[in-house]
Amino acid sequence: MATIRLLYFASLREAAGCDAETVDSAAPDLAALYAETAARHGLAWPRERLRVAADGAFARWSDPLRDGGEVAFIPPVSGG
Amino acid sequence: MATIRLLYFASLREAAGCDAETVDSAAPDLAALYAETAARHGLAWPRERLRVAADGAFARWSDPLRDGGEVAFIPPVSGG
Amino acid sequence: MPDNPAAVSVEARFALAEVPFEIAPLRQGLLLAHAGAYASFEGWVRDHNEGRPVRGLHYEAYAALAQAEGQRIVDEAAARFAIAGVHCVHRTGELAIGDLAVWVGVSAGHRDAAFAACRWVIDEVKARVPIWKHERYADGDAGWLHP
Amino acid sequence: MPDNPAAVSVEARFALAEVPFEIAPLRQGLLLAHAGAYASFEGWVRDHNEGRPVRGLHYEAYAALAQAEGQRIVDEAAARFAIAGVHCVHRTGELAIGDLAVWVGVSAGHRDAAFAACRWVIDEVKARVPIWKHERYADGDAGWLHP
Repeated sequence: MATIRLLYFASLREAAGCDAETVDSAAPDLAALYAETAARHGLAWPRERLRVAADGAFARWSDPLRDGGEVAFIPPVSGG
Repeated sequence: MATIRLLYFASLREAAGCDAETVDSAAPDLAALYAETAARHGLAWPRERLRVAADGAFARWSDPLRDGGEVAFIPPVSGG
Repeated sequence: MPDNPAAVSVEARFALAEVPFEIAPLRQGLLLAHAGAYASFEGWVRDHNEGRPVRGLHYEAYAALAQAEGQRIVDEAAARFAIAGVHCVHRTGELAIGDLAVWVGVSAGHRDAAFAACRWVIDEVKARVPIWKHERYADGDAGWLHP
Repeated sequence: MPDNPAAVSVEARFALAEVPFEIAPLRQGLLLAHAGAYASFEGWVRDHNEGRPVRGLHYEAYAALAQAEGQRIVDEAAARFAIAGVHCVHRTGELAIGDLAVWVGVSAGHRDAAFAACRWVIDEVKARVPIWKHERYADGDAGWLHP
């Protein structure tokens, strides 16, 4: 079981109804963590359209959770 | 016979020793006018490396002389 | 092996700005005696987007990651292109029509590298940096852009 | 048939400047509400050219023809590219190291056209406008550049 700080941005933040939350998860990797999170909040984004960041750097969906870590699901960006 | 105001720029000006002069010429076209001018001043530029302008616009070497006109031989440019 | 052996000495900076910023001093910082060429790009807030009249917008950033990824982009540009300096600043927060949203400035010995690096940086920033645009339309509608 | 149907309303200006000029007000003139992208190029006097230390230079122009040909170039850019405005200024006379020699600014709806037009204008200006550079080198030598 890992304790994770989840960050939400843009439309994901609006869909989740918060900009951050702390969750406990037994998910084996970030992909499974997103599946749990999407189910809990009813997030519509398929994982394939998102990127994931862990502890302030882009990460792979297959990366394991780090207890005490910070994770963000990144919807398509629109800066510039 | 046409009276022509000849303008010289950059290294052509230095080679001619003046920035402008008025000449009378019976040359049938601008190419012949350049040949006369190059011979008179000992200009080293082959005509193929130059462009020619008449009355403030680029012209063709085959254009005839206009009495009272202004002609410039244009060495390769180096602005920018 | 980077294309640019002088990359170690290239000034490469990326920054987020929560309030309007001045380009002039940033450009001045790129004006180096050995650099003969400077190319810049600016993105401004337009009064329309894909045919819809826009009243204003704001940019939200994942600031820590945006800063890190933006810096990675300018560092990559310094290694890829024969440039002397590269600097990019991206606004966050509330912007009005005509406000500057993003600026990229690149100095180089020659114009080929200056143009290429400038174009590459803005393309990468738009593709990779976690910043999101929220537009408000004249008809009262509003929404996040997620291309 | 021009690519840009709005070309008739594009601001297209070319000027020679005998003394240093300010970019800021010129850029401001290109900042139009419907233009989201701005690309610019600046050519500065470098402290070297092809390996030789340069002390300074001057630009000589055939002013009447340079003005006419420069204006023709920006008018062509306005017809070729989907841009909102294009402006180019080229210095003449005596310049020191670090001085601005030429500036091109282009505003457009999108960055593709802004970059493409900016690059095209500086390339055409360098190839077609009757301006000549005379460089003075640190070793006392000097000469005209005729590429």
